[in-house]
Amino acid sequence: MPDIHHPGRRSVLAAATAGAASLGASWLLTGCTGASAAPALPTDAKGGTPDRGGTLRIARPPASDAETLDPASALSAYEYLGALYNRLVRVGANGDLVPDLAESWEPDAKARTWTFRLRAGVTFHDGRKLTSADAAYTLRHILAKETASPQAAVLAPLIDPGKLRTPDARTLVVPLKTPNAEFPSLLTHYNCYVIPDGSARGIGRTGVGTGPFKLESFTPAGPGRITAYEDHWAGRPVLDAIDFYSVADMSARSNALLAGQVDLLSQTNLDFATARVVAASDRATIARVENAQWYVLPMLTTEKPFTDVRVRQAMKLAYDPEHVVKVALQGAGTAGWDNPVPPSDPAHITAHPKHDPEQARHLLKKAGHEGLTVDLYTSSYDPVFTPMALAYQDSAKRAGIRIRVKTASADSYYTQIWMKKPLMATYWYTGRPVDQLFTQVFRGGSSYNETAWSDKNFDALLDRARQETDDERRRELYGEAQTFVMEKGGAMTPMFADRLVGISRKVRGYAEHGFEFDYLGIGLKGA
Amino acid sequence: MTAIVSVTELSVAYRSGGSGGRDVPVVREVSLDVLPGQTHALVGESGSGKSTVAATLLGHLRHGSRVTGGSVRVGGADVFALPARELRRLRGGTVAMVAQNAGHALTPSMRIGRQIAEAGGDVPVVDLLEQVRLPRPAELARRYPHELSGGQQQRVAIAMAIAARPKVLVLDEPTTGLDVITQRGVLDLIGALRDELGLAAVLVSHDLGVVAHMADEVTVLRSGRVVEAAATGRLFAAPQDPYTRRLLASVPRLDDEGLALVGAAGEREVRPRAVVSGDAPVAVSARDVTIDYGSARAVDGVSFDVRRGEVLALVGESGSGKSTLAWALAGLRTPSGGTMTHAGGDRPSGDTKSGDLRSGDRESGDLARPAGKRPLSLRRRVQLVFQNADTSLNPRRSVGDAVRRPLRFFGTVGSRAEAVDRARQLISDVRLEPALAERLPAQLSGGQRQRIGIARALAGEPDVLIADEITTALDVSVQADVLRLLDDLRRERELACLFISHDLAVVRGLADRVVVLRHGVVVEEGPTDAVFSAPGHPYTRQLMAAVLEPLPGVGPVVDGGENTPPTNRRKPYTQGAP
Amino acid sequence: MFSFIARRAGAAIGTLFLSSVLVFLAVQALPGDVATQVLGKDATPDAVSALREKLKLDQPAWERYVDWIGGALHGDFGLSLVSGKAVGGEVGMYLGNSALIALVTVLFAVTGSIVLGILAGLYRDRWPDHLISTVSLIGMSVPEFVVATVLVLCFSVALPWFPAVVLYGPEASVGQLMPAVWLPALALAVVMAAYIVRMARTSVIDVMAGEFVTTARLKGLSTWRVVTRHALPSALLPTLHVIALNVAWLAGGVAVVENVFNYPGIGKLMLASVQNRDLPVIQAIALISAVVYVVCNLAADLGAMALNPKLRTRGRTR
Amino acid sequence: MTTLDTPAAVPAVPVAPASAAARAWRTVRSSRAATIGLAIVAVHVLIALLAPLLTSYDPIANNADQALLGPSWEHWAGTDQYGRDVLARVLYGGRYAIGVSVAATLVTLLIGTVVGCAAALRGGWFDDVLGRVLDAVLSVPSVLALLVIVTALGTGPSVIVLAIAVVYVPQVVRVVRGAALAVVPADYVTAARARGESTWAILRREILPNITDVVCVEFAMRASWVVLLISSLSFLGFGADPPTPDWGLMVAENRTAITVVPMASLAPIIALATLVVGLNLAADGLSKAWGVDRIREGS
Repeated sequence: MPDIHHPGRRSVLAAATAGAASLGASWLLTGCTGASAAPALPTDAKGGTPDRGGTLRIARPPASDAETLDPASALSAYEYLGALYNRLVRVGANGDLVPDLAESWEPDAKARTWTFRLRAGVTFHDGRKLTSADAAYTLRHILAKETASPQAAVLAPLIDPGKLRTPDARTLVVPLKTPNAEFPSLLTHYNCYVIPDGSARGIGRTGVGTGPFKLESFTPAGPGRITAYEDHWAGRPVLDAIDFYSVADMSARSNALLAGQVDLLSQTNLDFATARVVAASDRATIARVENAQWYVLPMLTTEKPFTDVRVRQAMKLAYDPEHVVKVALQGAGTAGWDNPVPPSDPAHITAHPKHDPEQARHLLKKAGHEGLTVDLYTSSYDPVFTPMALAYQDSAKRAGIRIRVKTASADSYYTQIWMKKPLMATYWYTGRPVDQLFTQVFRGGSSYNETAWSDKNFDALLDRARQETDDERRRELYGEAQTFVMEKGGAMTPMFADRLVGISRKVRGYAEHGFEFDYLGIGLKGA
Repeated sequence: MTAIVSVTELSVAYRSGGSGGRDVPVVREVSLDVLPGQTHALVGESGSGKSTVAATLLGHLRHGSRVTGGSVRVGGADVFALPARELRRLRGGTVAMVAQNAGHALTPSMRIGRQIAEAGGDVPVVDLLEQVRLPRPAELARRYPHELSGGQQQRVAIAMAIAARPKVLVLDEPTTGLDVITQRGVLDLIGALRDELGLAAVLVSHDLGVVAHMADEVTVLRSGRVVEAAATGRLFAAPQDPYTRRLLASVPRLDDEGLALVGAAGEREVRPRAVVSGDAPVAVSARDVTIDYGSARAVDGVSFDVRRGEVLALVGESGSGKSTLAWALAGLRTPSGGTMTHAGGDRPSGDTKSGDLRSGDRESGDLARPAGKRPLSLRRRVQLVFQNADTSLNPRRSVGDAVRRPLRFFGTVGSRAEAVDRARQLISDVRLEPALAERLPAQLSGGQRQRIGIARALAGEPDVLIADEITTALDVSVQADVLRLLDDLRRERELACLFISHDLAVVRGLADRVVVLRHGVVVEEGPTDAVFSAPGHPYTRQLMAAVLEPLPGVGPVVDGGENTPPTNRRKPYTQGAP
Repeated sequence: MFSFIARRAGAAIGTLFLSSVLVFLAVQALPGDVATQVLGKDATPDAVSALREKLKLDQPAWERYVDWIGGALHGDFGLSLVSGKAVGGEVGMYLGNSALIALVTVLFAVTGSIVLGILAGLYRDRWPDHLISTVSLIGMSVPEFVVATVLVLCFSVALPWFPAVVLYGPEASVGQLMPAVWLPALALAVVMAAYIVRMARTSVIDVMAGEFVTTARLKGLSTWRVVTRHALPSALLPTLHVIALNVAWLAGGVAVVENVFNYPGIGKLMLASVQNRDLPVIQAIALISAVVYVVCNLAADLGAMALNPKLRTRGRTR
Repeated sequence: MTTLDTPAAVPAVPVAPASAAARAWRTVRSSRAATIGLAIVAVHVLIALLAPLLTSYDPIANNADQALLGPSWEHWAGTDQYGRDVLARVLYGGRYAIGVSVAATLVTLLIGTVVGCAAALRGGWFDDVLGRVLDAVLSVPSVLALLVIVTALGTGPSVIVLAIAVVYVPQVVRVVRGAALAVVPADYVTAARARGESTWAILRREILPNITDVVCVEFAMRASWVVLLISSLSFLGFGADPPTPDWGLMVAENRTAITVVPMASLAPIIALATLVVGLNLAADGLSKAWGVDRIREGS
């Protein structure tokens, strides 16, 4: 029965974005009495090398009981995946693609066939050697129907699993159905971790990969433990082990950090108030990952009144993203202006419609929805949801739109509210490649299309863009796609927020960007 | 001989209403001495402070009360100056108490034997139980209080009190609430023990009959003050204070030929009973009435008639079924057999002579039906006055309202204004100030409340009045007034009155005829004088023998108690109770 | 005596039966078709009808009730709509953890509050009474989540004596949970004790004013003996039922506190299953709570019987 | 018969017609606890009603520049993370707490009193069946019942009122039934029955006036529970929706920041606790005073 239940989702790791994480050791607290409350940002990373060994304790929100370690279908166990497995390529700190298990990769002239050269001397946790057969198997596993991988929707139009070739143990040749110049970036997705050949049946529990840690125990939605893999190809990680704990309630999680019960809160973007509490404590502090969170207010385009594009436009024109950034984030982020592509992405375009409540009012009148009243669902799942909703409510008032903020439960937010209620608050991790982003979230029929928006012209535009081998031209097409989404789409993107991560003051070598987490270097001082 | 108990100028005050309240004196400068072996009675009506005085002998005060003056010395020790440990030794060891209601005074969760053993002393529990004449003492000791009858409970309380062989016994209304026959038994026991053990006793009672039979000395209290103190014989023979005289005169006697009317100075005049003419119509007729409570039969085949202007007394001990019968007549119980009929109708009274009711107006006069199913006119004509005036009036409504309601309900008056006038009239008919109409029941005294209860019953203009133990809860002087009122009313209004009582002396003065009930069965019936002069049934005789009258001649001869050894002064009364 | 127990047990079973019917009906009455709810709004009609069949939604309500209650009697509460696991086992696991808290809470609250209540009753209108009454009044007036939050701040964050949250799942061992039990139990005990203290105080005052206590005093017994032998059994009688109600209240009252402490107990499961509309789990929790309630009351009745010989010896002849 | 309090004589001064209101006032005056309790509640009600006059801040307007301030002259209790004035939110917060609580308690008591009295008066099978059903309702944890109802019908004041009525009516019925049962055997009720008065008349004229004290005390006590319950619901996210100023919600919003801006959490807690203390004191004082009152008036 697990498959009838949609587990909590989280977004995708990506390229092209995000400054390196920095430690908030000098997070300055200002304005306890002063007028300006905008916080000073953490200026520099806490230096120093960690001691070797030790056990890091990470608190994470629990996902459903259906949680699995099979990367192809995993929807929540990101921390485990990153530590247990490797992909062929990953995203570097500056947003470029960098080698992971693949030493190098190259397309043919038309970007129709991609050849990957694998690293030598890599072993799985069970001692087997990594070969190109494992890489090919991984792709076939993703594409297999019974796996039900979310990434299949992205890759299936490109790859014919029968045509994958492994000329030798270290070479994987992927012929594409249609040319795609961005293909390797699609393999940075967290569903694309490499698993051993033939392991599909047990991988969800065994977690055998090539990563720096190997699995000791794992409970869906419960605690788990991973230990250092001595024979990791890039060397042994600094830590001896990592303990994972599941804590549903956000404030319980931060209490655990404050009480010294855990060292790091994963998948937890602290709200401004909590961040100040954490930063002020002598046990913990804040690390900040710039623009790492992409916040969305998706309007279900299949539900009234959002079936009418004029209403959608009015909703967007009605509010001021700058106001939302200020109220919800205390300025710790960037206004999104309803463009889902983050400012740090090379494809990002800066043009956007201006905030215009009068026009919004006008549009609503034309659509017959003057004085529109809608419920906006939020939850304590993420602490920024409610502030964002309240800021939106506040701002949209001027266009005569009445927003009723409804709180839904955190545990079932992504089963009961997401893609079910006409208007709600949600977020993704930024850093997915632009093609991945549009294909997965905005293309008609995609399983993650949270606005249920389907526009043939838009889909055709996407097809043209990904086949374009000219980088400049391709970027222009993606720019057009952005304008398209801003004007017609159902998603409001009020802002990109810095991720405020609560970590113990003992943690050293913490580095995170987008979805990439440095498991090799992280460690503890004086643990 | 020095007094074993010596109370000197004792004053006690009660602080009302928490910390901010004022002191209300409840005992004022009371003095009394009790000599060893002597029985000293404290007499008074409710609120006289007699129980408070008695409790001080054990160094006990109610929560919120304190001694404001004087002293209490028992066995030479100043009770209120004793340290806690000494006080504990005094209690039980020197002075012990038998409380009013043994049912409440025994700890419900503890076996009898342990409670007695706990009281100290060296006498084995079984011996003590034997001493208070309880059968099968060994088995009884293992029982819990609720498994005993009221009389047995009181005997256990006495056994507990004498366990440590105290010198003084404080008896606080030791027989109130017991049936006459049981009361007589308990009193005899106390008397016997007192003599056996040479105890001094302080007896608190409102019942002058009990006092006359038990006490050597009497102190009469009123509102916390001593009114009069004298040796028993002298007090009963020649009371000095008018209050004492009135009190004594108010007590009904078995040999009164009619109702005694008491004057302000305590003079006593017996009013001859009203004569009920032989052709007075029968108002109510009961034939073979049977009433069941579940499987238990409360009333079994009782028949009687009550004529207009006549008082029929139903007499019996608790459980005899007399109140059940009253409630059935009022329509609050449905009889399981027999007929009860009201002569009813608006026909001239002459029509329903000689009890020939069954052929007549049965439909409209059927009293076997519950109140809700009786026609309004019938409900109106049969009215009940309740035993306890405290609970028979709604405490949240003015007494005027209580009288007005039936006036309006039965339609005896038309307008609201008329109801107000009529209610005031009724209130003055029961010899009360009409101005009292605006008061709440709690602002009236017990006697006043009972009069209001009667006024309420009269509001329906009934021809049958059922008076269910209406004077039981009243002080004796108030009782006399209420009885007189009832007698007046039946004369004035030709009421057929069913008077229910356990007190034979009360019945004697008021009732024209008497029905004696026992276990739901009529054991004797007849004109009052006949029954009292020659009781035909042994049970009736037993009842009459158990009555204690406040007659100096019947009481013990008192000679100051100085030179007569207490032990052989009196012969124990014959055992009345089984 | 046995007839008394039998009557009480019979009434308890009757209550349970009614509760189960009520619970079943209430859950049935939840708006929205369960199948659609479970499958989401985009489910195909085929899938919906298949699930309806699987959940036996096509059968009449009484048949489903009989099925459910029949299973429940054997400990089979069906499968969770969320995890797909057997509800019985899952609820049992959470229930066990809550029982741990409940045990500690009851131990603290009951013993502590009875002692305090008696003290307050004995020292009526003097300073120990004022102190205890005031503190219990405040205990009653502050919601559990405030108490819990303050406890976390004091004893986890400021003074790291106890864990602020439970890091383990429902399958955690007693040893893992034990350090985390104290704060939640304390928070619950504060609230619970407040009520029991007040009840105990009132009934001690009532009983101490009773004639049989006066009689016992006037027998010359020591205060200790008067209180323990004579007053207590009667004073505990009304308190007993308040305790029973409070223990039963724990079954639901833990929800807030468990949430604050992330304690994997029945309250947390309750919250989650309500939010997930996991109907079989809700039904099971409600039924089990009803059992707890009934058992607590039955225990109180038995306790009352032990304290009150009237109940024990009813029917014996005089 | 021998208690000292029974007046030996009727008060000599003529007693003014004792209207219910006068009596109630006398009762309140006689108990310090009740006076203090009712005064606290009255102050809360006044503050809630006059909130707009007491503060010039809008309790739901965000002001990012003023977020998380400590107490200052402009913001006596500081601000929360949205820059909203905490004091204003606390002042307005009483509206929701008191409004919903009073409505819920009134509905609960109304139903409970009628049903309880009916059960006591009718007795028999009606009473038996009702007792069983109520016991069954009581056996389901109130929090669970509340959550299910609120989840099913959605949040909102009217749903919460309904949910609380469902949860608390059985308990009120028990209390009222108990109180009424003590009145039903009284002779004045018997007298009314003997007159053949209708059930409704007996209920209204004879029983209700005699259980008003119980009902009032029950109201105060029940209201205190309801206030707590509603705040717990808000705390769990099932009660008031943001940005409604509500104390439970405020605590939930601000408790993580309690070390940085303690007033944002403490102020609503204090408001909540004082209201509940006030209600409890009133309940205590009234019940005591009414008990004492009866003795003093001499019945």
